[in-house]
Amino acid sequence: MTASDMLALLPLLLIAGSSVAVLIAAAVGRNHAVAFGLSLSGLAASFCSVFFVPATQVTALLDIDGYALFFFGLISAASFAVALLAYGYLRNRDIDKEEFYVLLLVATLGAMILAASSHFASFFLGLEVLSIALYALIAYFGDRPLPVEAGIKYLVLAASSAAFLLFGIALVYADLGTMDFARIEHILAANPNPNLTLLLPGVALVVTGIGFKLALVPFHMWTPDVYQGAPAPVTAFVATVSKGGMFALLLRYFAQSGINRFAPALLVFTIIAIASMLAGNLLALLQSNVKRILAYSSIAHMGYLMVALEVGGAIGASAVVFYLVAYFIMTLGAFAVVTVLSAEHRDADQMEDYRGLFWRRPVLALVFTAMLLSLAGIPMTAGFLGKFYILAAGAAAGSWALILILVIASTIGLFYYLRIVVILYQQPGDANQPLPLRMPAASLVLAALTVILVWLGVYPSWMLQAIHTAIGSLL
Amino acid sequence: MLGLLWLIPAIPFASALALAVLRFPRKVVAWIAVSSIAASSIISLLVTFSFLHAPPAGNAYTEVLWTWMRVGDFRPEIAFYLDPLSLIMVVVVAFVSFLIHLYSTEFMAGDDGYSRFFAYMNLFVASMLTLLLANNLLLLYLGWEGVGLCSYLLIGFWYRDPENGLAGRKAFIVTRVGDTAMLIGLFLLFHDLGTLNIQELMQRAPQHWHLGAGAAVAAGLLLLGGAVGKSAQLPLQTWLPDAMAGPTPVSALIHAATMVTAGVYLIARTHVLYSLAPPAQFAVAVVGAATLLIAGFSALTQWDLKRVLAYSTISQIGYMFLALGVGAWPAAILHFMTHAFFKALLFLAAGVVIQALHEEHNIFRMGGLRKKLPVAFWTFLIAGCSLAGLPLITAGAFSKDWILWGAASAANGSMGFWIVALIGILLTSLYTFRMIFLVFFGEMHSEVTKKPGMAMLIPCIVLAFLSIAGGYVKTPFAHFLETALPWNAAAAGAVHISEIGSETVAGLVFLLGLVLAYVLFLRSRSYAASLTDNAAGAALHRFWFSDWGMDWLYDRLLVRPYAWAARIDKGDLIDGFYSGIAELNVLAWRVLGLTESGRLRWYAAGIAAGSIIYIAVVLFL
Amino acid sequence: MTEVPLAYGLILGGILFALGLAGLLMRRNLLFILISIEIMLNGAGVAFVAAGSRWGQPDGQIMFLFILAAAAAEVSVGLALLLRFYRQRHTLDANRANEMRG
Amino acid sequence: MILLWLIVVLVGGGLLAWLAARIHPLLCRWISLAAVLVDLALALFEASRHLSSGNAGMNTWFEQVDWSWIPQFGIHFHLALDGLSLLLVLLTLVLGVVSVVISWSAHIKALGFYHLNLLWILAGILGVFLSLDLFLFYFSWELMLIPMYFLIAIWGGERRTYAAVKFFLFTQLSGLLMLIAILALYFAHYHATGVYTFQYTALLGTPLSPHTAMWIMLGFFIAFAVKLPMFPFHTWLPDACAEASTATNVILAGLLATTAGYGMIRFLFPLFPGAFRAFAPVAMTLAVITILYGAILAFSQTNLMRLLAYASISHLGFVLLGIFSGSGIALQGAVMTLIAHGISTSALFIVAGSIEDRTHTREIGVMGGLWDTVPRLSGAGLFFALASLGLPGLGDFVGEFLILLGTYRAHTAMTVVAACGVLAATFYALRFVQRAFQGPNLRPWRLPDLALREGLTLGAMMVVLLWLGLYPQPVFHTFAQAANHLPALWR
Repeated sequence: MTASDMLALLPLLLIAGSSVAVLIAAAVGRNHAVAFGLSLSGLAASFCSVFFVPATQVTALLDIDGYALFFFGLISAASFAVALLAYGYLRNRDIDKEEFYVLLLVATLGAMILAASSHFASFFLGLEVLSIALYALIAYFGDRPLPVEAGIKYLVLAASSAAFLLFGIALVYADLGTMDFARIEHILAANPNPNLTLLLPGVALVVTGIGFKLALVPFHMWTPDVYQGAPAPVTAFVATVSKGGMFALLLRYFAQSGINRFAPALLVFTIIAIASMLAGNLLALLQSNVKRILAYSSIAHMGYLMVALEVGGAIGASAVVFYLVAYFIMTLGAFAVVTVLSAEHRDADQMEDYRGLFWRRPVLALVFTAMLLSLAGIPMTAGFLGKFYILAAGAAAGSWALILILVIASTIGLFYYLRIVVILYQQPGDANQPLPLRMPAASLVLAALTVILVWLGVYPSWMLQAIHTAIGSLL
Repeated sequence: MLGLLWLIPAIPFASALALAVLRFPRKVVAWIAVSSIAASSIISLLVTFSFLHAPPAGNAYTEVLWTWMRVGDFRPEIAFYLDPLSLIMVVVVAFVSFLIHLYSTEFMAGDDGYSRFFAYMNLFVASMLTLLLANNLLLLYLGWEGVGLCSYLLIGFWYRDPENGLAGRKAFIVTRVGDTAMLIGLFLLFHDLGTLNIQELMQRAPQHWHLGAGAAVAAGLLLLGGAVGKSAQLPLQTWLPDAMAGPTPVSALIHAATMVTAGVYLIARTHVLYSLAPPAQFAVAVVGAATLLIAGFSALTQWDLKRVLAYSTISQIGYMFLALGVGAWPAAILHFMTHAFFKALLFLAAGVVIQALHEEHNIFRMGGLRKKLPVAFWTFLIAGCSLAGLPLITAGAFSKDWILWGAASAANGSMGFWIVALIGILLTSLYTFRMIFLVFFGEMHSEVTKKPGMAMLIPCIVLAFLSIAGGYVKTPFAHFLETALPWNAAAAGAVHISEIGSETVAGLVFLLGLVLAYVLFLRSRSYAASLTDNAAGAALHRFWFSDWGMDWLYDRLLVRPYAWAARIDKGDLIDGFYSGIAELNVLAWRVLGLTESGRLRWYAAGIAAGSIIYIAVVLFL
Repeated sequence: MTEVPLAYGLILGGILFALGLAGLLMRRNLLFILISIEIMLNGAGVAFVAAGSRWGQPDGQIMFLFILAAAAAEVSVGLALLLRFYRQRHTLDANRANEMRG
Repeated sequence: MILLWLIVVLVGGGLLAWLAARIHPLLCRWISLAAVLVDLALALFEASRHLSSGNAGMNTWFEQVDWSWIPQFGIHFHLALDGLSLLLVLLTLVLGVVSVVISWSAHIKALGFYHLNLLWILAGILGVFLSLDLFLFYFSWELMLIPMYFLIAIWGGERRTYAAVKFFLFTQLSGLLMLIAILALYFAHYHATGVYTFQYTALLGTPLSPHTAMWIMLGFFIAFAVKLPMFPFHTWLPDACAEASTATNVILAGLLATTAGYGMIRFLFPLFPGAFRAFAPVAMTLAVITILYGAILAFSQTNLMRLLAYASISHLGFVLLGIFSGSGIALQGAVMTLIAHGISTSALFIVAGSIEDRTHTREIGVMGGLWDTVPRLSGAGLFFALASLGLPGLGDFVGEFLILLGTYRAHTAMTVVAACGVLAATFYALRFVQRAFQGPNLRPWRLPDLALREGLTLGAMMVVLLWLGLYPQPVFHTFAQAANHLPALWR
């Protein structure tokens, strides 16, 4: 491990370091603001370091290339936003707050490791670091029934799916003798007719593990329960950072391990994509819980991403990454609104909580509208360009059936986004809506997210350029 | 002087616009309305003098105002075309309109829609004059629809009674059925001949089409469709009797003197086309002959004074169609003119009677008005005689005898037409005198509550004069029309019958009708009643009374199915398809929602099942 | 010592895995569910060791160590959550954890 | 640059109006009006500058703005104006002024946001008419939806949510299909030339196999057909119209349909001449069905707005017929119908809205005898109903006549059936007049007649219709210039 390796690991080290720092600070004296400040600075430093860290392969495990760095930036920025949301959310609660930041930082670290993994071992390690921190985060309000229930569900399912994943890795390893993505590709390329009886079931089991994390059909069933039970900022984290890190890994695995040369594997991906798009959107159709709607919608969004993933090539990969960026922004934005409206005793997750929001808090309502319209893929938002990109990728590959299904699914999806939007503009009822806490930091996050959302929606060139560079190192 | 031509329709139009938009006191309204038509009449007279004094080249004058549109090779103009045919029509229309407007100032005096009435009337005159003067079929169509509109508006003028509105709607829709045919005719003409300019059409048609060409026949029949709609001929005649719901001056102007003869004008205007298409021309004659009979029988059975006159109008226009159909062009135009005079007069006099009896329309409740309303009686009598064709004296006799003779001896004449026309004369005479005897003779049944004033009487007297004098111009008339409508009196018709002979027979038939009417409706009414006492007689009476059941037929065949189709699809069945898709989605939501049971082990089973399925897929597919 | 064939190792791992899975799906007690998951993880571990021995590499055994560590961490968090759960509902029946559904 | 200003003024004006509403409602209204008027003045200035010069066929486009926007995809921000766009831009702005004016005295909640949406949808529509980059076109196309959605969903009637969502779903699904088609064309062009571009001018003449061309054209067609709307995709319009407020209906029926017609003229034939011809018989059949179906359903409606919506559908069927007839005359007629229908249908909706404001009902069964109490309003209603039934001398007639005249050459039988649609228009138009204005005033209604503002608006629209009916040459002249630029135009 050389100095340049250490430098390359800087973004990871900064996160890890700040988590330790928060722990120590908490040991010295509990202070919410200090823990918050330390986490923020750690995340910010990690984000900034991305711009000057040199791209290096650090051991066989981590490939800190432009692609990984791009995701480091994205993940740390998202965690930064989650931390800002969490601050206001936690501030007035009677609970230990410092550990939240420790867990958040550790989970972020796990997601970053996933993004940089070029080896099944680091994949597993990153996954576990992420997961174990998430169990605790989800059930952070341990004295309430819903978070605990959500935590247990997530734990049991995540652990068992990890077992599937491990068994799959073991099969792949047994077949090929390596767990390094690049070498797998190498071996497969050298041997045109490999023995598939171990390899393909292995891949299928790996897909199970990945699919669980990404909430792809049929591994999706945990999603609404966990989204609903977890505190709003944590839900935002689960929806974005956790899935983003995993998708970054999936894309790398897909692009680098040469797995896409097997038609049956592609068929599985196709089935997953179609089922996720349709099931996700249909499940959300008449749902009355906003968090659950967003959960189902995230299933569908992962389905859209699978379409682009399957297309492959530079355009497919760029589409995936751009869509992920857009997905991060709009999902964070949506959960930020949920967070901002949440009261001390419960999150604002009922449809009724949003009735007539426009007449009470017009700006917030407009921001939420923008986020929802972006999720639905309407122009002027990042979500539109994301969807455009995916459709373009599909069209480039001639996958007409897939993008046709995407179009139909997203029209179904539009229905429930509009259901929320409609509620926002209805006359306020007299239902007792939760009295929201004051959260200036969260408002800041919302403002920033909205600006980026529209900026990317109208003038995405810079982001496309960045993605182009990042993808360049992947392929 | 001819340059003033455009003012003839423009002045009434401007006046209509002013009356519609601005508000004036009643006196001013009347003054504007009447003086605008007067101005048109005077200008039309000036133009006539100028035309006669110094005939323009080719005996026709065209005034182009502007190019309406220029789309590809389609370039209709807003332009007026004056030739002897349109000149005669314009003068008659303008003059009769003037008289009826004058009459209306008093007739409508008590109505709260005074200004609206005159706005519509002026608009009608403007449209009618445009129709007559148009140099292309599109502009003619504009006038054509314009008069239809005004007819609709004026029939439903007393809009508070829904019946009136329904009558107006019926009139508009039925005539529009014909108009649609005409519209298609225009497309055909433009497609084959590349223009809608009437004179160019008349020149090109013989070059492009040989005699009896299918396209020519189709064009002729389609234009005939428009003509039968507007002129209330078979099979589209059903609207005219109902149109009597409008104020009486409207019936006089639109539904007797002017608009309903537009069809006659159209066919005369495009006579070259019909000359090229003998089957179409024969259809015109058949339509005319059939209509004049059917309407004549219906007129016999009506009890409403105005409906009698309406059926009479249909029947008389049938004569004109017959004349056109057999090729006696100028006879049709002459009959148009005399008919305009005497039929307008009949309506105006009827209006006097009706108003005098406090809106009584039933001729069986009238009677003995000879003394109470002398002017009305005498003018009605003169007009009636003219209508029935009192030989030698009345204008109607001249024109009708001409048609009768033409029916036999003109280019396409035949004995059958002559006999039909003769039966028509008997019927006309019969129903005319039935009307006169029932209304003005016998006992009084109702009190006279209102005496007409001068504004109503003067037009009656003038028209009475014209109803007699109008026929004496027959020979110069034919000569004048020569360039526009060739009339070859010596044309070798199918039947050789002398003009004098035909006239004599007609005179005798007229007398027969008069005597029959006297016997049946004045001397022994009981005999007339006994005719309808038996079942067959009553059925026939009902059949004729209901216009040969045509209304009933159309109602069952067309109106009700359409309304039924519209009603069952009111909610738009297509939408059911989309609702079905929505329902399907909701169903899917429900079913999928069952999988989200909240049970941990079920979720785990999902993961296990999923991985097993995918393993199966990769291994076996 | 003769080498154990790869198939034997994998089958053993597979059986373990299947047993764990069966326990996961059949047991209602959350504690037993956690134990079943441990069995599944160990099944995977056995497969790793068998695979590693096929290629004569230490990687398989290293992975097994990773699995052990991760499993330990998971179980510790899991037990803590179980404790919370039991305090709130006075049961460890997994079917009772169904407040959220739909 | 004026083209950019056209859009910027509306977008900025909308924002300003939104902010101004917090200060004073009147200020908001005046700012909106000023923005639209300024835009109209700009457009008229453009018109005077380019039409008077009369250099038809010399320049391809009057005016252009072309900036690289997203170079990675070869997307340009490319606005351009030709005669066709100019006409429709003018129509948009005229109806824009109308819709601001008729909202003047109405009590409107969230006034600022209302005007924001009003001006932004106009901006979106202008974007559609001016875009020469297919991506930008789609962008504007979709962008129109959101303000319209809000206008229906917030300021609509009882079932506004249903109507707004239905509208959005129909247009969105069809729009996405068009996006796929655009992308397919984009890649087809790339495979043929190796250049990634969305530029309209570059994509013209992209070599496509007949099969591909047909599919891509269908993608475009369906988006336009839904927006038009064409049978059987029309069911959103009656629902939307039945719930939307007056100004919204003006835009909905008057302008959104126009964008669809514009799209067909601008894109379908020039981009896919072969597929267009092959598809024409089907499209014409659908057009004829649309004409008759709309007319029949309009006849049976009792809700005034639904009646007008179906009537509008019927009229737009003529546009479709004209465009697909392959005749230059019919195409001119289609453009004319788009404009005249925009004015007359909007005016009818204004009349209907004025009736609703006064009587608080949309059911024509409840009305009746209105002539007694509001003669001017009734007269206006009559006038526009006549325009709608195709009375010669008014704009609608000119358009529909030319369409039928041109279509006759291509397809006689269809023309005959379509001409029956003109007849059927009489049924519903007269039924409307009769039920609403005539008959006895039983209730009895005692209502205020047209105010000066309403009267002037409707009066101006009458004048425009008369002008279009009697001297439509300027319109034909303007479009003829544009027609020269549509390659291989309808011979």
